[in-house]
Amino acid sequence: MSDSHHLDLLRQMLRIRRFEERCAQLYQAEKIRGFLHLYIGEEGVAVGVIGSLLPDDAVVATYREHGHALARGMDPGAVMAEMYGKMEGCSRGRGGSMHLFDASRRFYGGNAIVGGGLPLAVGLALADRLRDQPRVTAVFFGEGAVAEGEFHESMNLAALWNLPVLFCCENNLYAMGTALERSESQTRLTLKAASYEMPAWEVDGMDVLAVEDAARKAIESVRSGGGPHFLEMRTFRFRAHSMFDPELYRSKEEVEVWKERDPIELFTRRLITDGGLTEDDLATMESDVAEEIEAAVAFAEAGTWEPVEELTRFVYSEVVPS
Amino acid sequence: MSDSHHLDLLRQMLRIRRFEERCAQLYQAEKIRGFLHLYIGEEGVAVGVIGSLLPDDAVVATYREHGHALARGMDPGAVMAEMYGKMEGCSRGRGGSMHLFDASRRFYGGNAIVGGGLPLAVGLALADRLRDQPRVTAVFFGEGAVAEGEFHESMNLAALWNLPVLFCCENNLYAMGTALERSESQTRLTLKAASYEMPAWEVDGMDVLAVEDAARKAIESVRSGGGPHFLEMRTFRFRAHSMFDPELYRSKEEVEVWKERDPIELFTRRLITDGGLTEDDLATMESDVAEEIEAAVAFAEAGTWEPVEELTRFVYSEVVPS
Amino acid sequence: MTSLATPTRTITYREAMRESMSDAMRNDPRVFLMGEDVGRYGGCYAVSKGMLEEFGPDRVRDTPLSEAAFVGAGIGAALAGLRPIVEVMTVNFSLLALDQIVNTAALYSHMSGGQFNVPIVIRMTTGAGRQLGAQHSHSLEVWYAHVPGLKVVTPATVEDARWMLPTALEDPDPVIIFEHAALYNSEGDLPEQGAPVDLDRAVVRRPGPDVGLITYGGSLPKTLAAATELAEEGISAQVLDLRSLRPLDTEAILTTAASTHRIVIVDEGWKTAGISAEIAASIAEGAIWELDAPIRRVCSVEVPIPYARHMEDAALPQTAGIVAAARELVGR
Amino acid sequence: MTSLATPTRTITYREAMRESMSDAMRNDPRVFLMGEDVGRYGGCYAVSKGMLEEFGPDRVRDTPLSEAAFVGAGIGAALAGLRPIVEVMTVNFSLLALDQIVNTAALYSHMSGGQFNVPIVIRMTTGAGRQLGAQHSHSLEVWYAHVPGLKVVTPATVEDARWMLPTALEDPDPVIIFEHAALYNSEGDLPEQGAPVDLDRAVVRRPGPDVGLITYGGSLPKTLAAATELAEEGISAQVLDLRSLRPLDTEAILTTAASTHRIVIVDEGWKTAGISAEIAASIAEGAIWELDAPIRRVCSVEVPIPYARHMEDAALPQTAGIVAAARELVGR
Ligand SMILES: Cc1ncc(C[n+]2csc(CCOP(=O)(O)OP(=O)(O)O)c2C)c(N)n1
Ligand SMILES: Cc1ncc(C[n+]2csc(CCOP(=O)(O)OP(=O)(O)O)c2C)c(N)n1
Ligand SMILES: [Mg+2]
Ligand SMILES: [Mg+2]
Repeated sequence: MSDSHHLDLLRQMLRIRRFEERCAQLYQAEKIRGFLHLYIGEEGVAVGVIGSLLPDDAVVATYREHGHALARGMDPGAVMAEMYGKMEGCSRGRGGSMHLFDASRRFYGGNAIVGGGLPLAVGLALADRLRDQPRVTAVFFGEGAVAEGEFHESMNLAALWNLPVLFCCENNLYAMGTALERSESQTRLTLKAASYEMPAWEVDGMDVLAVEDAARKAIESVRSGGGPHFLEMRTFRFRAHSMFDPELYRSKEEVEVWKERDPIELFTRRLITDGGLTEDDLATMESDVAEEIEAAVAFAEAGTWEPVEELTRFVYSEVVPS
Repeated sequence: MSDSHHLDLLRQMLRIRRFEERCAQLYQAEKIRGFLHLYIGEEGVAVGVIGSLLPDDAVVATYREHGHALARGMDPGAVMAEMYGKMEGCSRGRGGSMHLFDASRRFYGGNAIVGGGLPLAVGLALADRLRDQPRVTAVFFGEGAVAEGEFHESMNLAALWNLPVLFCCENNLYAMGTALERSESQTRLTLKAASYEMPAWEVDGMDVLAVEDAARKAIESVRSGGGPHFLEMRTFRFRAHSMFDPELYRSKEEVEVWKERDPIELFTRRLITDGGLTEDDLATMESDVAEEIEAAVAFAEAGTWEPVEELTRFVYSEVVPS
Repeated sequence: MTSLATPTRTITYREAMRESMSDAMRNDPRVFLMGEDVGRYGGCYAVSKGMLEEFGPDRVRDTPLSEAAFVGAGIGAALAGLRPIVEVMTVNFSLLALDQIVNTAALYSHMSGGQFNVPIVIRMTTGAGRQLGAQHSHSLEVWYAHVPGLKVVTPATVEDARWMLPTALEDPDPVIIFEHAALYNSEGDLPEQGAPVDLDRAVVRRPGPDVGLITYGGSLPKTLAAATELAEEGISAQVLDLRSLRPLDTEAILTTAASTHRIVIVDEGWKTAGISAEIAASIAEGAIWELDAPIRRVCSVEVPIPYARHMEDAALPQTAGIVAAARELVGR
Repeated sequence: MTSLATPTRTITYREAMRESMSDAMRNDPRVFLMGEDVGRYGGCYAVSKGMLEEFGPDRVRDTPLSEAAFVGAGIGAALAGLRPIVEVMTVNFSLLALDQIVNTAALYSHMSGGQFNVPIVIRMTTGAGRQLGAQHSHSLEVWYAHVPGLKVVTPATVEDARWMLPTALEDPDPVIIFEHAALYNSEGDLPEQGAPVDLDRAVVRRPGPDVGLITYGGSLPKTLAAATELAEEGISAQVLDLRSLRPLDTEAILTTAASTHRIVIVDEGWKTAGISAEIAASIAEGAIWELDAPIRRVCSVEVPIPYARHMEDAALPQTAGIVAAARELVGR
């Protein structure tokens, strides 16, 4: 793997991190409202997986999806404008943080129902299967979703029909305040996949290269007809569940221990040690990213409010596709 | 195990068989209406499991539950009257074949939603757990239910909370016309249980002694705090799914092969060979059973129709329990 | 010596539905059918019988018992450009798929600012009357009719059974088709040369100035029978078949109210907060001064539907009850 | 020198609800609370904060994300004689538990000929107004209000938040409590000596002869604000708080209609086939000749609720819209 590719991975993670740090500020400033779920600490997962997809593949994500949207190449300005509720937002301001969409990149959202995106992903893959298109659908979900019936039904359907789905479980150990061991009787999640005869690997989600490596192998297998695969990415969210969460359910120490495995810091140190990155490079990267984000904020600020008269548009489609 | 116990097992199976054969006739005669799902071929399962429960244990069954009701000691007259729609029926004629109930025997029905009884069973067991009552809840369901989300959520909850539930999967290989291999990507159903860290055994459902043996061990473990257990009973329904099913999806040969493993014939032959049963005993047993069933039919025939004025009773409870 | 009358043929509702699906699948490779036992079993109500043989297991796709997942998969396939017909065996089991239908199918277009649309058709059997007991006898059309983003139709004639589906498949948005189980065996004459019909207009099935009977779906035959009985007594009833519950054809409802001044609404759903309430409300909003009598609703009694025949009959709307309500309104 | 006025204290809706639950759990060992994040997290809306510490994890039971199973487990525990309070985080997720609520809880008593009863209380947050987007802003109370076997209440005041629950727990049948998210922070005065209140009667929150405003739950504050505005213009509006959606207090509705002759119904649910329709229908059936003007409904616009503040505001009923509708009816 080339150095430039490594730098790109780092840049992607950094963009997400800085973007979300800015989101948190903007939430305090009441520019962003509603629920805001930060991905900080988990960036390696979205970057490693989504970077390994082809442009024509599909992505289905959750309400914690800023990282996925950016990794998929969505314009940070359009994403930020969405969170501002502006018409220039990627969902016209109607979705907000939890409902980012981009049809042109086959980014199917942004789903605020835990587990709700999984059946959808199965259907996208079914369509590819029926049309013999060698495309992959990557669906992201938290470990909390594993307790939902929709997860199991979807796993079975995908495996039974040998559909090209990549199930990406982001195991950050908590579902809101519920720790995995209070949510699953068997916490080795790959065993769930095994019970559907689906190949499943445990991956260090704090190591972007490990994620990328696993994702590439899995995606290749999925694409070439190997059926669905399941990746359990072990990671951690450094911040609260949402902006309303007082984090009563875990200790500061637990968070601190995980922060020592910050995917961005780890990877930065590694690149510096390996000589692929200098402190100067990093500074440049940071300032590039900062610039991009400020541009996104400026874009959102300059955005306009959708006229109220348009409220009833798009409840039903305006154009009948042929 | 005593001879008399063996004879009793045989008698229980025979009662169910003859009862249902009579039901089929009464359906043709339009005395029974609605859906009628026969258990013929699967009697060893209900008899082996339910015979191993204590009176204070609970049973939750499906729409294919005549066998379970009879095995639980419900009066065949009340069951038959129910299918006639008479007020003397075990559910006052309101339930019909799919909704047999008996509070006095903790028989919680009769549920026509595939998988619908499973959460209920978890709740019954939770109540026992919270009150420290050493009771067991046995819940029956077909292998088709294993694809339902409610199955998985219930398995996880029971295992996570270590609840006294015995999960009894009646794997008769078909869910209506859908064969197991077209319903599950992984047909070894005990692996589902394993993915919840729940002990699970495969049992020959055509051998009532094997069922009984497994049930006793499992029930003992469940009752003594060993948490939920899962039994996969391999069996076969000899008749159509319901009275409307033309059985397009399987061959006569397949059914014939399974009929050679008829649990009643197998067990009869075994008892005769072992000397525990003579042809005469059998004839007496048959005529006792026939008499009991004719009495049940006569009871149903003599039953009365609930007055239409009572239609709105019991939508809400009539007595406020303290 | 050609006949001037349009040539017709007699066909059952079930056959009409099957022909409609098969035809759509022959004409459009994007169309496929998916649901529990639609294939090898031939469909729980034998609607899709024989279709597996013609179209193969990829396009007549048996699913496991997983209502949420296969309905959701239909939504995904529709998003990806296919035209799935998803059969949920009955409305009773659709409760397990409601999350997908409401939170995904109905919302995706609006929530994404119009980027996506979900051209799915979901068919389900509805209704009571066959002694199937409380869990198998729901009529929950009204729940779906409440939800923006969905369209809800209730074919009650063989013509609608035959010709609503192609329109539904052309529709870019989710369409729910409710088929009342009691209609499958009903027969009717179908013109040899049919064409797709609209999904949003009510139709007067029988004209008459004395009283308006507004209904849909499985209650249409009972309501027409009531009109026939009323005619024998000299009361000429108008029968309006709603056909679509979302959108509701409010204009047609108001026209019936304005032309008959007396309205009986017949609906197998429970009365409280049923679709009958919406019909009454539209009239109370839009044509209240036209009424010469209070609105009457003939609905199911508010009980879970019992098994015993006589009790079930008593729970459901029946012709006699419709006749009595109409008679009362016209003061006889 | 004792005061004759009943001593009161100021309390939030959230605190009232919490006090109510804690009190019930102290008084009755059969009562327990179960749901997602009710324990360690303290409740998604902080309603149960601190309760885990007092009652321990057995009685303040965190559940996995398994709405169908834990609601069904609550039903089972109720059948077995306990008194579970099951919290479904929001009505949006209750779609995943509907099968259990409708096909089990609501039917078991009738279907078993009265052998069983299900004394469960299910609480859920409902409503929009916090920019949570389409999937988190439903108001589906009407669906539940349609189902025989259920009771549905909508506490809108701190008193009802405090005192409806004990009555619900005494009730032998399933009771659904809808708590509008916008109410949790609202404050009110609670008499020091309170007592359980009924679950089935509407209450006139403000008397007035000129126009009747009928509402419930989260729309009550907006409606009272509208009445205040109207009073400034010399229009004296009566505000009826339904409190219970099943049973509906039809008598009170008809009394309001008969005493004001002009009715505006305010409901955050979508208009078509909403609970507003049932209220209008009852009036059209029972008090039509009392009306001096057509019934007006002020409901949510029939769109998925959008995120952007101005669009969400435009989608929901607002005080200005209520005032305008009332004004129009009285001809100003
Ligand atoms: C069906 C459903 N139930 C409950 C919620 C409320 N909720 C939102 S996020 C969340 C936790 C999900 O945890 P997990 O799946 O692990 O994802 P994470 O937030 O950790 O990324 C819960 C309970 C929801 N959105 N949907
Ligand atoms: C949720 C739900 N979906 C579909 C049905 C229709 N249905 C009734 S029985 C059945 C097959 C169930 O098969 P299985 O669980 O294996 O039990 P078996 O009938 O073989 O005993 C189906 C599909 C139903 N009753 N409930
Ligand atoms: Mg998590
Ligand atoms: Mg089976």
